Amino acid sequence: MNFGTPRRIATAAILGGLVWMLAAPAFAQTPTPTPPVPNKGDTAWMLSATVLVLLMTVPGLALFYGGLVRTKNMLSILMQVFYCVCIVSVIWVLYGYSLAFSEGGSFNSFVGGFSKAFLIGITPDSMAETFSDGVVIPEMVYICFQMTFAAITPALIVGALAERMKFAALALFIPLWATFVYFPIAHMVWYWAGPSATVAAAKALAAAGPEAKAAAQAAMDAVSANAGLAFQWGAIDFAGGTVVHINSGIAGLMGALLIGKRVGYGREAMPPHSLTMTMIGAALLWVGWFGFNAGSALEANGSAALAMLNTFVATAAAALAWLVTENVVKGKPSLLGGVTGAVAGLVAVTPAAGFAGPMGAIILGIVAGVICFIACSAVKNALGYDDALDVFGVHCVGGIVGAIGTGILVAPYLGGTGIFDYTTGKIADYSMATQVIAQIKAVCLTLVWSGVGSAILYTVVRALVGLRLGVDQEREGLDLVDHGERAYNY
Amino acid sequence: MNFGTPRRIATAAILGGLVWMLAAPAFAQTPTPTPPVPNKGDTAWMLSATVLVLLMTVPGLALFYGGLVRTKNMLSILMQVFYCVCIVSVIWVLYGYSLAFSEGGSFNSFVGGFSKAFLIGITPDSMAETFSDGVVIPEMVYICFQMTFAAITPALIVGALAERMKFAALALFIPLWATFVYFPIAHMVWYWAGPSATVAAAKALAAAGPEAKAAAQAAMDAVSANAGLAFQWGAIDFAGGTVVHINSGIAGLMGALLIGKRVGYGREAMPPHSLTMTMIGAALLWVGWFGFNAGSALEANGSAALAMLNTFVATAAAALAWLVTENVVKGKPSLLGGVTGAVAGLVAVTPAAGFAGPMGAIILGIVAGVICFIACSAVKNALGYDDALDVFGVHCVGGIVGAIGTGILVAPYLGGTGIFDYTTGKIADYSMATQVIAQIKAVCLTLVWSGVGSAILYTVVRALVGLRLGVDQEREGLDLVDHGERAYNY
Amino acid sequence: MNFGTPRRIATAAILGGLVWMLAAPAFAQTPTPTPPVPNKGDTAWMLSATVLVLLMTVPGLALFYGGLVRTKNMLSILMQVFYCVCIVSVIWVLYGYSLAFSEGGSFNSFVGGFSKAFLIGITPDSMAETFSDGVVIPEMVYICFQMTFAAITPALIVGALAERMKFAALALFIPLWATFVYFPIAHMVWYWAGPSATVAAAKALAAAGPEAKAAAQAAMDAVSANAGLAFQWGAIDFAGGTVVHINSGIAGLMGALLIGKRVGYGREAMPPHSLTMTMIGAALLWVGWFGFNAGSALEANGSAALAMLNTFVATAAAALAWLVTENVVKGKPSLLGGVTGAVAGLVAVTPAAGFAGPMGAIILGIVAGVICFIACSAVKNALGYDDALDVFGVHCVGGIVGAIGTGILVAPYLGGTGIFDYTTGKIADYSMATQVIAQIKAVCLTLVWSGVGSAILYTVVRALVGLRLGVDQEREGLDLVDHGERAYNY
Amino acid sequence: MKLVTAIIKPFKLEEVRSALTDLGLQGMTVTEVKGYGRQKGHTEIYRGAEYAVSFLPKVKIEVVVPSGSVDKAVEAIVRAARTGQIGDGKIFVSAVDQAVRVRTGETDDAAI
Amino acid sequence: MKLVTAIIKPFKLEEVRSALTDLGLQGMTVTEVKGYGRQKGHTEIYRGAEYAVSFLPKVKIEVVVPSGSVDKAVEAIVRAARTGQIGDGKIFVSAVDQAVRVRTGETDDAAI
Amino acid sequence: MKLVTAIIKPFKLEEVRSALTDLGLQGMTVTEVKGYGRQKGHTEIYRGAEYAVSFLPKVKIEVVVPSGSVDKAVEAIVRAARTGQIGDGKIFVSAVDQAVRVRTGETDDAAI
Ligand SMILES: Nc1ncnc2c1ncn2[C@@H]1O[C@H](COP(=O)(O)OP(=O)(O)O)[C@@H](O)[C@H]1O
Ligand SMILES: Nc1ncnc2c1ncn2[C@@H]1O[C@H](COP(=O)(O)OP(=O)(O)O)[C@@H](O)[C@H]1O
Ligand SMILES: Nc1ncnc2c1ncn2[C@@H]1O[C@H](COP(=O)(O)OP(=O)(O)O)[C@@H](O)[C@H]1O
Repeated sequence: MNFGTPRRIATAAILGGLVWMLAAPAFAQTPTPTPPVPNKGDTAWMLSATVLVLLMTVPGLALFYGGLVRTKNMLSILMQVFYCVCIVSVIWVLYGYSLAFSEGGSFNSFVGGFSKAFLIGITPDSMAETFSDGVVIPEMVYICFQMTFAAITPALIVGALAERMKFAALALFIPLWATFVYFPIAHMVWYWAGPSATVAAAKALAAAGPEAKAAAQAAMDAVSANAGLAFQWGAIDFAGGTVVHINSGIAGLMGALLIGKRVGYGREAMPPHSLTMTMIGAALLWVGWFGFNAGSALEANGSAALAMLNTFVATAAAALAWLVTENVVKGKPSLLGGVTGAVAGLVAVTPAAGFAGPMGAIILGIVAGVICFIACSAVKNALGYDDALDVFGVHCVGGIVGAIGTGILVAPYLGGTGIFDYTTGKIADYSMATQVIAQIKAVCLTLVWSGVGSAILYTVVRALVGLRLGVDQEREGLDLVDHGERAYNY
Repeated sequence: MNFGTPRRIATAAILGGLVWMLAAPAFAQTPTPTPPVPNKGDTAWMLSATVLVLLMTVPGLALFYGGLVRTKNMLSILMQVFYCVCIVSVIWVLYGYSLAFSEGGSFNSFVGGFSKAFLIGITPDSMAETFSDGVVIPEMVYICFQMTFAAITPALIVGALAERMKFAALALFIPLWATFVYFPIAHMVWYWAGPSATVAAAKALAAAGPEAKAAAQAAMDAVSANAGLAFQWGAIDFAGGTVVHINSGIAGLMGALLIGKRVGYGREAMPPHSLTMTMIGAALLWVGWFGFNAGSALEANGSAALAMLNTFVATAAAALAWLVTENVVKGKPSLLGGVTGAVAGLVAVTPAAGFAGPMGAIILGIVAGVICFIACSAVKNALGYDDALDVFGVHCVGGIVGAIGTGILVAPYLGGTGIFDYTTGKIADYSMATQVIAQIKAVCLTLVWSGVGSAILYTVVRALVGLRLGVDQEREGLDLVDHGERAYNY
Repeated sequence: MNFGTPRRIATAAILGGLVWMLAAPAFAQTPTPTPPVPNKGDTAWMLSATVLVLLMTVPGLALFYGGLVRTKNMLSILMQVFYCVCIVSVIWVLYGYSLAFSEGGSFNSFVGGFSKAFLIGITPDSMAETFSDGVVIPEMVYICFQMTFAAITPALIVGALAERMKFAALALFIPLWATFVYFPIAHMVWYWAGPSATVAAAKALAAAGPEAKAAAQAAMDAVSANAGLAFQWGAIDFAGGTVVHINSGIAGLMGALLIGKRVGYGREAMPPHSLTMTMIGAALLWVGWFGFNAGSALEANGSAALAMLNTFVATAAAALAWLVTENVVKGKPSLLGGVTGAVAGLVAVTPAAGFAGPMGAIILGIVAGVICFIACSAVKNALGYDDALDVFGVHCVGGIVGAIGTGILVAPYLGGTGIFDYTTGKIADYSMATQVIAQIKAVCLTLVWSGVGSAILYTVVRALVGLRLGVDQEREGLDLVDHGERAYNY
Repeated sequence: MKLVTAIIKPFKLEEVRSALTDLGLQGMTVTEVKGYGRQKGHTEIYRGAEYAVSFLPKVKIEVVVPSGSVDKAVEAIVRAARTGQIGDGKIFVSAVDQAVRVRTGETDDAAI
Repeated sequence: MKLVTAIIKPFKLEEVRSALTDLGLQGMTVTEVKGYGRQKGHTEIYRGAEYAVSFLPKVKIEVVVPSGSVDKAVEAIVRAARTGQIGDGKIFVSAVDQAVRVRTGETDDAAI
Repeated sequence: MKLVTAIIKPFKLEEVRSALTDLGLQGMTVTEVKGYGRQKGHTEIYRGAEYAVSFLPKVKIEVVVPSGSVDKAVEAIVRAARTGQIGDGKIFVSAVDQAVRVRTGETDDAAI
């Protein structure tokens, strides 16, 4: 579950230590805790889940996008998505993981620090906490799992700039965006002190005698404050509705607006060159998304099972909803519509996967299917921007539907799981108003940070290397001009 | 192992309760049993296995079929398979799971009830039994795993009706077929009271003093009787030879006969538009089938390992057998032949996966490869029906070979595992005659129920919306007429 | 981890027995050891890993290669790769596993024996050791996992002979090559007595009183000597740099030289018919390679996590390195370059996956990317052989870079894990010179055995059925001539 | 010699081919083309975008015949290709000055 | 009647088509072709191998018109297809002896 | 001017192209076509179904040349395209009334 993430061992050590010291008198008999051992079942699942998320990106996303462009730009899409995975994987281990998931000192509300740069001090025996007190997985698995999230998010943006952004520009933009937009957002939404520190502090507080109360309270507050901004607001995001989808979706829209329309847009027909590839991609996205959502439970447990179930039914419901709407509005249900609806459902259920009940997930899927359909047809045509592959209409809009819907569907009386309170050790009381507001705040934070940040970065890149090729070159196609290859020689 | 399925908790509770009550005197000292905790290794494997079965269907089956049709109908196939997954997933959680895997009261031999409709009462903490007494997995994982079986089975039928059944007809037929054919068959073959109730009842019976004997016997009988018809007959089907393959195969044949031949069939050449896609699909079927077969062990244990091993070698042997036969008969071994043989082997080993030994699996594969080759060439051409993608020749025929072969190869003296008897706690004595007859009965039950049921449903659908498009529309292709898209725009 | 492999139970039994007998006096009190129970988490991961390696081969490798040939030869590639998987899987269970992983008596340094032919005596309850003393997995899972390695290795050779070797020749060559080249090499590099026998013998030796010293030492030596040649030399190969990549790469080069150039090579343009397929294949190779490398840990532990992390970053770094080099040399970064670099990185990190640290893996990837680029362009063009799909340039060269690099990067002071010494129970002292020499010896052993062996087998096959078709037939394409099919009918 | 060019509906190719071979015309060259004419096209919809496609798949058959056989060739094609619906296609006849068989160098009527 | 054959840049097809229909020419046949000429091609690189590709994608439009309308047809095509850069293409005019509409059997001007 | 149309075996395209450019003919248009003729086709088998394929892949080269260069053009093509086996193909020559270069509007010989 990613409404928090394994804490930095160090941090916890300090806080934990403090806590124990204070708590000592309260429970003299307690044996000193032995370091937790990972359950190989959890490790096994997380290894598989990580592989599934890579499958989502390459070949999944690459094909989903690639099939939608014209033949002459096919390779440019495959290349751009593939490049995102490569460059982000490398910077992730160099400093990305550290910026996202280490404590950031005075900037801790916004971004992490460099204490884990180059994965210093992390060995195969290092452990990362899950969301259960005392349950851990090898930190390297967690690093890999989160790496795949960092890789797919910028790759999603590619769709909005498709068929016109030159490779040199993208090659520069992606690492900048990951550094200044993705890592901070991930930190703001997912970074926290972790269960054991929280539980320990709470226990200590409860046990503290009058003289220790104040100190224990201080420790408790220190632990609670050791989290990203959105996390502190109480916003929940199981697998990345804000961090991944709203984040990339708004960045894509900004790009589409700043880079301008494709040559011939609106005048020439630009049908997808291979809906077969798009369908393969969509199917692999669905398949891989189970690693994305169910893997976000970080354990092979009931929460993962719920996330998997929701990821099945919300997606199916969204696809059906799109098909029905399309059939009513356009007269025919299309495969492209069906798979686009499925992706919209996947996006919407991402933040809700481990929080909503299956019936709630079905509702969420239906709503997302219909709203995204409108966003990709009526709205887009009305506003006239050229978001080539509907990154905004599907990921940003779908992500917002999901983020807010999660705040509603988590309600226990709506079949949701409610939110676990580590300080009390049970499901917290739920107030829809409070939760929905927290969700909206997180959405706005992401929209603003990513929207503004991306706009700045596009401008910088344009200044440095320019964003587009010449008109004739764009006509000839990015495959030949940027890469000197052709996708097909039948 | 699916020759039975996790029992409905409720049922077991009742029976179990009864049993304990009766048994009480017999073993006063026994501590009250604590609810079993799932092993995360089992959960991890079942999560992965579930994902693999979805991979089999989309994109696997969709591509295997899609590559075999003409370009103008490619999207219609992809759409129909994709639609099957979506619609069945939704009705599965609404009432399908309940109809298949809950107790059906007076209809219990044929179909389940509605006690689990909308997954009422199922939480992330609900557990489902495996085939080992006291071993459980989260019920939601089991629901997802079985959901994928329910989704792929109707999708298999699509191949028989390819290139001519209109989407509206299919959209109506599939949910009807799942409801009236699949759910009941699944219940008849796989539903049972589960290991713990069985073992407990047996223990009680053994322990019961003279005065309690009769009551204990009654309880034992109640438990044994709490199963689907074919299960009561003693038929075994590890992963769905009858439920999935014979079931869909005969439904496909019925459809091919009732809907008639494709326009131009026999006169115009109808070569596969992309054997590359067919090969990708076949490979993904093989890959995903490990989730299907090895996952059917419901645990990460030796039985799953055996199922995986058999699924490797039977498939390889069947592919080689087809290639050799084809080479002898037609003079050339073809890729399409090889992958079709592989699928035939996969189908045949499905019911045998956890029962036969590896050498037995090789024999089974060879037999299936040869017989299905004959069914798809000589037999089909002789009878002249237009089973477009050989659903009958591969799945029904292969399924029958497998179902009967399982009854033979399970024999311990043939390297098989034999059949575990929960009442005695050891491998039961094996009689080939008895077992093969039980298998044949299950095959016939499936052929009749599905054959007749499907015929009725096709007729109903024809009456309501018709089954086909006009000749000119069929010539233009289902992609444009039904969906308003084209698969390729090179 | 495959720098050794689960020992043959029998062998260990004998040695173990001997050891206990001798050791008896030393620790009279020791309770008799209970047979180890597999951890379901390990089993779950190994089941998934096995499936991933099949995914690498079909469709992965088949598409990676297939996309690179001309349309008229597409199916021949798909068929040849598919055939490799089928034929090798079958002979693997018949005698391959036994030749690779059983004790070979007097030939034990070079090849195993037939004691496990037909998998005699192996049941779902048979266990195979991992690399941790006392940790086991079901032997059938181990058989499946290693089967996938045996299947993909010969399939790699196909690329060097692409577009000209006739199917009949390949159909004969592959089983011969697996038998006389692969099985022995696998035995020489990976076969050993296993941890428990080693540890027991060491303990016994330590505990032995003066009178028992000599006998205990003899037992210890017997255990150490019970291993393949390269293993005895101390060469390490985590997942198959020598066994899989150098082995197939040199066999490919030999084939390319002996079979000659394609008709029209150098005169006619032979562009890849579908880089889209090549990209899909490369992506699936990457995805599946996690099963290959992380699965080679044989457990769901920190070593698997490290292998996964390295397999991510080395690959990404190699792809980037190739793109940069290509951009400098040719003026444009190409998708084909990027994915080829990724494969080169995967090859190079294979032997190092569980030994190098992540930063070391990045360096290794960069080096492999640059060197393989040179091998596939400058070197190849200079020498003028027609290694159609660069099997030598990528797999053999990349494998050598990896094998030697592993000897360096395993150094603890370079962030490597060092090498565990089972006799002392801790990381052994490391000498770079010693280790690198051991690595080079293993490389040479593989180059010679495979190079010479393959050359002989090609000659035999040519004598028996010939290697090529006629010029006109080759022009028409292998798909039509060998298989009577065409890949596409758009 | 004359070049007879026929633009017909794709699924009629086989029938036209056999009609021509029945006349003893042993050779022809076929090209996949797209046709625009009275026959109305269709609309394709991809998410928000709709395209009216006015070009329809057709097959072009080119057969060079001795001047004498033009009429029966045209007749045969018309008979075989006709469905009576819009879009059946056209036949055009034009002059060919010279023909050569590459293999033998034979020319004109001997070449076809 | 005359056959006007135009070889143009692919992205100009739509403009040329409408220019022709504006003249009341209701039919044409289009073929995807590869062109070789003054316009230089490009180089493709696949690992070690480099290929100079001299054939460029072009579209061939064939329209049969009454002799009277040849000039305005040619003119219309030139106007619509011109970009002023090398590779704009060619137009060739040749004679057609006879035309037949398959569906009706109508001939010559009535057929087109 | 004349239009020289050659239907040849695909792998001969490159040789024919250079033979023509050696004559100073700087332009040509190429189309992938399917040919039917004396050269026998092959049989394809897909599971139960067998198809006799009589159409073989060929390449059509169209080059418009000044009337004077027809003969050497034909000769050059024959020399380059001949393998001596059935299926080498045909060359047809027909008249072209008019040629226009779209870019410049130049006409006739100046246009080609
Ligand atoms: N003037 C023309 N020149 C060249 N081809 C034409 C012409 N008119 C029609 N065609 C071809 O003939 C095909 C059929 O013509 P169309 O007008 O659609 O129906 P019909 O042949 O019944 O009149 C068109 O698709 C086009 O390929
Ligand atoms: N002599 C010719 N015969 C047939 N087609 C030609 C001839 N010359 C040129 N073409 C076609 O015209 C296209 C454009 O010609 P090109 O010389 O490249 O530019 P331009 O038309 O501006 O002179 C070529 O790609 C080719 O398809
Ligand atoms: N009468 C014809 N009209 C148009 N094209 C023809 C004609 N005869 C042959 N062709 C073309 O020439 C090709 C070669 O002819 P074929 O008879 O096979 O061999 P050859 O050229 O050696 O006689 C055929 O595939 C076809 O494309």
